[in-house]
Amino acid sequence: MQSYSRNNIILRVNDLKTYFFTRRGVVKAVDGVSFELRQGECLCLVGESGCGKSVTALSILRLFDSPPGRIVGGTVVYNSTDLASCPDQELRKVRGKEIALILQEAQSALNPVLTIGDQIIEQMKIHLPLSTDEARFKAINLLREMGIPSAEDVLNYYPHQLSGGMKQRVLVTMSLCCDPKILIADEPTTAVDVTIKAQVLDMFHQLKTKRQMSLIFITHDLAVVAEIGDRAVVMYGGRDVETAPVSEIISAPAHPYTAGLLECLPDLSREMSRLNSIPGMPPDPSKMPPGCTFHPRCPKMIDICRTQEPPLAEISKEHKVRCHLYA
Amino acid sequence: MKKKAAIIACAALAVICLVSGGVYLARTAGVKAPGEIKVKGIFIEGQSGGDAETLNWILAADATSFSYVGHTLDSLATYDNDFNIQLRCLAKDIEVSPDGLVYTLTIRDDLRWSNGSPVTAEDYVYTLKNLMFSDWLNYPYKGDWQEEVNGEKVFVTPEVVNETTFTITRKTVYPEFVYTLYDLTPYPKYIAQKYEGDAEAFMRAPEFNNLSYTGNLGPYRFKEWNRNDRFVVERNPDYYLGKDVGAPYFEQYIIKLFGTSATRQAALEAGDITYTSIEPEQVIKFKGLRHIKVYTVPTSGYTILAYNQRANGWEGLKHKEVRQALSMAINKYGITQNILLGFAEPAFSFIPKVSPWYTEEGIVKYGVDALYDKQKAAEILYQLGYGVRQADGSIKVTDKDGKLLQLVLVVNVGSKPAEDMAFFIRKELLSLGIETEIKLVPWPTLLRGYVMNAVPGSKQEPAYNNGPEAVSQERWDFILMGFGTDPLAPSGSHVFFTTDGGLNFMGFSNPKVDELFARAKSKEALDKTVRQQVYAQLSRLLSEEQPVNFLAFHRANRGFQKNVMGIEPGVNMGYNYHLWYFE
Amino acid sequence: MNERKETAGKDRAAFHGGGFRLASYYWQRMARNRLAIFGLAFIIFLALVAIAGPFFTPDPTEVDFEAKNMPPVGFTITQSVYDIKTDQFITTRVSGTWKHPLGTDRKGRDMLAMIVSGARVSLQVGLLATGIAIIIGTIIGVMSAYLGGWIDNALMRFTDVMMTFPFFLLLVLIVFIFGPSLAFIVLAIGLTGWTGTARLVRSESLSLRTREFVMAAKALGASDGRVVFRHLIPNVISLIIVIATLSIPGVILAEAALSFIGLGDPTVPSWGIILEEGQHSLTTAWWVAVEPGIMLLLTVLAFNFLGDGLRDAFDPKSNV
Amino acid sequence: MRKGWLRDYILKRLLYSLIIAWGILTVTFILVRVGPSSPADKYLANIAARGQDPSQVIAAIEARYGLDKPVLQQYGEYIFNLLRGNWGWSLSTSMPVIELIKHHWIYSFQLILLSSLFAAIIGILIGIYSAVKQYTKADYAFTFLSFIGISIPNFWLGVMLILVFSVKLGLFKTYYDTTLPLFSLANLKALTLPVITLGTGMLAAYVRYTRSAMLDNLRKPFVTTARAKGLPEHIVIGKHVFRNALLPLVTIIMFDLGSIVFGGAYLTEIVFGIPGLGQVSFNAIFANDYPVVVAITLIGTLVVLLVNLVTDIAYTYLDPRIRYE
Repeated sequence: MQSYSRNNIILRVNDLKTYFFTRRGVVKAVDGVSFELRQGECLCLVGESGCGKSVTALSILRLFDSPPGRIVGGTVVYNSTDLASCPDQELRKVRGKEIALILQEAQSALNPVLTIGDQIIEQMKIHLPLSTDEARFKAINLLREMGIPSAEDVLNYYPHQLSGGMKQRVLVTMSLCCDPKILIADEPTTAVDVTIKAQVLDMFHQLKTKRQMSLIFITHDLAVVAEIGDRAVVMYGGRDVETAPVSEIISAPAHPYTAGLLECLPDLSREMSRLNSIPGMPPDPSKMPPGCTFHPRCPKMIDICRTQEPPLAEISKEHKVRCHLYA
Repeated sequence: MKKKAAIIACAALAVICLVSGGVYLARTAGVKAPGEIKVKGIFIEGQSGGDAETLNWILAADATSFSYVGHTLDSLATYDNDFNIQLRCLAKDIEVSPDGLVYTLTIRDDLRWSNGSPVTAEDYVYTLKNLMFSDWLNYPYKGDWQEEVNGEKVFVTPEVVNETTFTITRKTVYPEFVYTLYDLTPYPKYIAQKYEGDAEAFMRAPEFNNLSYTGNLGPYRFKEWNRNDRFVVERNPDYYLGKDVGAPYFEQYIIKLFGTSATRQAALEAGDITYTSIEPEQVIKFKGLRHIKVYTVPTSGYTILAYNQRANGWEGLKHKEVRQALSMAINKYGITQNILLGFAEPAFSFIPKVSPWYTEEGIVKYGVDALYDKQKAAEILYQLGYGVRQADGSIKVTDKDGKLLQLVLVVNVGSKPAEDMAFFIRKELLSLGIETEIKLVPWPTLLRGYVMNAVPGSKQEPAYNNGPEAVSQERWDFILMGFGTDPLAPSGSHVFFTTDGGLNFMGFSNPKVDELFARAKSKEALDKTVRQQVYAQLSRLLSEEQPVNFLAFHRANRGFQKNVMGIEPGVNMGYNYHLWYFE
Repeated sequence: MNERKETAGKDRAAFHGGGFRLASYYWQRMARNRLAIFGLAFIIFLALVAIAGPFFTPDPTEVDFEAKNMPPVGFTITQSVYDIKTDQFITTRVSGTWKHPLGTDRKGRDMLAMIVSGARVSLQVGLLATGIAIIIGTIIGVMSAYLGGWIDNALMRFTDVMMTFPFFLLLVLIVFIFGPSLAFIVLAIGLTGWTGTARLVRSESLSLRTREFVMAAKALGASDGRVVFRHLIPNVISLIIVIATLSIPGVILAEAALSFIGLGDPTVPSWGIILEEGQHSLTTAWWVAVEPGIMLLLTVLAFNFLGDGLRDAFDPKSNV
Repeated sequence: MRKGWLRDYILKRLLYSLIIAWGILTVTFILVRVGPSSPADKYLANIAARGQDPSQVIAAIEARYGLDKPVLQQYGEYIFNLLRGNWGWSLSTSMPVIELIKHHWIYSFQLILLSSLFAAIIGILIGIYSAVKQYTKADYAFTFLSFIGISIPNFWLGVMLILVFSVKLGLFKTYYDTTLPLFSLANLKALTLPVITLGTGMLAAYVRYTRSAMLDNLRKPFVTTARAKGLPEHIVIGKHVFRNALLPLVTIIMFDLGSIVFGGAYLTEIVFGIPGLGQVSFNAIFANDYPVVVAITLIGTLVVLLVNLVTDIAYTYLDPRIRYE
């Protein structure tokens, strides 16, 4: 495991708050999330669905639907620019060029009525000083690199002519074609079956090692985290509840929620009669419980949890947790 | 269909007369002498009654078709606003033999077809004999040229005398046949011969459909006919009547068609067209416009309320007294003032005021002044047994058995004034206690269902008068419709009022009326004073008999742009239209 | 339009049983759409006026030529009658009175009474013709989907032919040939306007036919009739309600258009007929054309609002 | 992508269209010829005026037009002539039907084309704007206006426009002037009011369709992907979203065309006095001119069928997922 210094932090998210103002009320999808991404590392955002990890990813590039969504607080600093507040034009220069995003639904993340080639090349022509032919050449090379056979033909294909795994690769190709520094991948392993899942993870692993890219990997699956992640941010109810190197998360989870998540993992070494799960339901983001948002489900709940938000506690320099138990 | 006017008789005739030219030199003060008038401008007439059907006029059914053709082809003669005969293709007036059977017609010798050949008597005789009287062409109005001899219908006999003279010989006397003759127009024999016997080819003949044969016979020549849009004729410099004075003075004459009367009148107001007719409601507005001149002129059209005297009408209508009482209950001034806004006069008999044959003396004026009296009407009906006296002393008109009287009034849909009149009449009758159901029906339905009749159970083809026993398919008591009397030849109205008249659909029968109409068509009527007396008697008799309730004679309003000069307002104001010009 | 509805239908919950709860659920969804509520309110108001109005207004066929072309309250116009003898106009100034709050037409009929009875006619035309079209369309659609095979094929080909037929031309042709009576106009519109419904109902039923509860009912030995009436039809009803609501304005406008070209039933004062009359006297008595025109506009608008709101309420995809 | 199957499909569809057209031809023929009215009706009044026997004259007239033969024989002859390219003779306008159509189609065509362009361009732009600015004041305003647009009877609108712009303000002629050269500014100006009259309803409908089709696609993941790539907003909306919204839009626009050609266009032609095919065909109905009625219905049907076919083919290019069997 590498060691990190403060200097190679390339993205810093600080107290980010993204609210959705709907007719039914304010949905606090992301309500104060802070983390930093370091050069060349793979940072995992973990949590159940609805915990705000996808919105966090989208918030980095301000890609959530607006209206009703709005960033109401916090900063996203990249290259000394605050992406949360910079003008759209500047943000567009970052999108795809510096920071790339791969969406969750590979099936529908590609435009069904445009060819693969068109969708890859249009991006390069905006960000890079390339002619169409050069862009095309680069796209073919990239596709090959991603292990797509007969890449020239694929450029003329439409998304519906590709298999699920192929689409995933095309999406990755698309995100890489402008050589971004950061790649954000939202649940890239969710929709694919087990054999392909391994391939996909391998692909991301190679990106990290070969291209020295910084990855933000969003998943609900701690097993995936264990396999690919360097550090992890565990999210619950729109907040980061625990941040730590992956090894520590797995071996010594501090937050009761993280511990609960870990217990849900099927342990193949043991013969299990049933899968564990955390009792209760994730909270409705428009009606967050007061105090610690996890308290209604927390097995170690104490009185203060009902009323006061837990502060960020530092267990070690690399391990932070938001829980009254450590305050 | 919807705009088809309800005026039956003479519709075709009247329009032809309106547009034919005339030898008339403007004498009104301020009007320029012919030599000073410059040819300029385009005259646009707005119409909204639908397009013509064909320029091949012998096949036409509608008045519009005849009016289109009339711009390029003069008839033998027309008449002015005072019904003086104005010669057109005739060199001199028609001569009638003392026995009233032989008509001698002499046409001008300077009439030319388009190929330069002269129009001859032979062309006229050919048109009559080989086209209008023929079996193959089925000229629909051949009946105008037939007379009844020994119970059979035979054609009159045309004969060529020389290049410019021909005669027409009848076997029976009909003093007013001469007016049928005045309307005659010829087909060129040299072209028509090619198509003789082949109705299909004749129908499609390009020469006839493009009016390319008309030579110098009309003030204008055919230029273009864009269906449902415009009919364009251009100045004919060779026009036999205009050559000497440089007439006509318009470069083109255009008939522009509009979808609605509203847009048509709007076009006049905006100055987009030169002339159109104005509806009563709009007159005051147009009279107030600086650039428009509106002429209010009499017409020979009138509206009647026919009383069904056949077996399927209310039995009471067979009695003269009942008809008189009903006519007495309907206020004619209410119709002329409230509905037609003053652009009409009450009618009392069948000859219009504009006709030279009109006599006011002795006419019974039902529906106005003393003879508009609902109480008296109710009294008369009560006396006849049609009514009951109510508790308050008033009379409620009922059927003989005291039951509520429910009558049916039929009117054709599309004519707003006629519709209004129907409602007005219903209201008048309601105050007597009579309920009236108004049936608004399309024109063909009115004719087929209500007007045409046949003897029940017989194999008769429905006709307009199939004898006294015949009845129409549908029950009716009143029909409101437009009628017309030819102001020059009122004897034509015998079809309505004589017992076996072809259009006596209401089943009216009066031996005295039959006799008077027979006299009007007899040899003695060749003497105009005799005819005048006969018509005076007829007018009186019909005004008293009330075979129908004559309601109102209409006035028309014709709006022109003010810079049109040379117009002589009157019943037939278009007769000299080839002398009109732009200031 | 078909395409979108077809997919929309697939997610729709089956709702036989618990109908009331569902109805109130849909009502809540729709109630959020203010325009739809306005539409519904206006239609209810109109229906009340059509039903009860005639008891409070004078007889709309009552003519009074003494009081013709009276302007609405608050307006004053000049009327004129021509005097033949003097060639002058006798003009009078006429102001609107509360006896005829909306004025009178050229026959002196009370415009308010005419508008009220016109509401009745137009609503009747709209509802009846749409009803006929919907019933035919539903029967053909459900039969086609349920029976399948050559019957489906034949019915759909027939629908194609009818659909391709220029609707308004066919309407004019039929009404011209058979005469302009209101009953016939209603029938003609109904008999020609069912094709869209048939198509939509068919595709909706097709997707329902393979759904679990229908399969289950069939497996339990339910008769064809039972399956159709207990399971298929209740489940396409929301679709039918939407189609019906959105077709009514078209029908009302079709009747008005027929009247405009002179093919309306002249004995029944529908708004179309009044409007047609009024457009002849636009410059002298504008209110005769303007009033039914506005009513026509508002009614069509209300139905469109309501139909749109209903569609959104029934459509689970829409995020009201 | 090769589309060999497309040729077979087109052939099949053409054949199918012909069958539908034949069906409609037959229905129209039966309707026109079996109805109680006759081309001889127009003579009734004038015959009456002359007090003549109507049945004789009517028989003679019907014989002239060949209407006295059995209907089946008339039908057979009509079809036979049609197959030889002979569309018959118009009884009410006295010219060959084919000539009549040749003269008048352009008036309808230019009106419909310009109205469609006007409505499509403006309607789609407003629709896109409204969808992108969903739930803003502008969106509400456009939505409300578009509701009014689809609810306003177009014949009524036409009369009002004439009253205001032609009569009161004098900006336009009160009628359409057919003498203007086809490709001229004057002609374009003359068509302004008719195009607005016919186009308003279409425009409003297109606003609604476009807005809803755009909204259907605006929240799709591929749009986020496009934005994530750093594409400028006009490319995201104009290319990625609109291309997808175009599919339902094209269906609806083409589907509406039939009713516009024979409904709204006719009423507009009446109001503005444009002598297009709509007027011709409806006048023919009123005049019992059956060769024209049947011919124009047939041509209208063929146009609609052809448009449908073109739409289907265009689809295969707009949406690569579609493949017809």
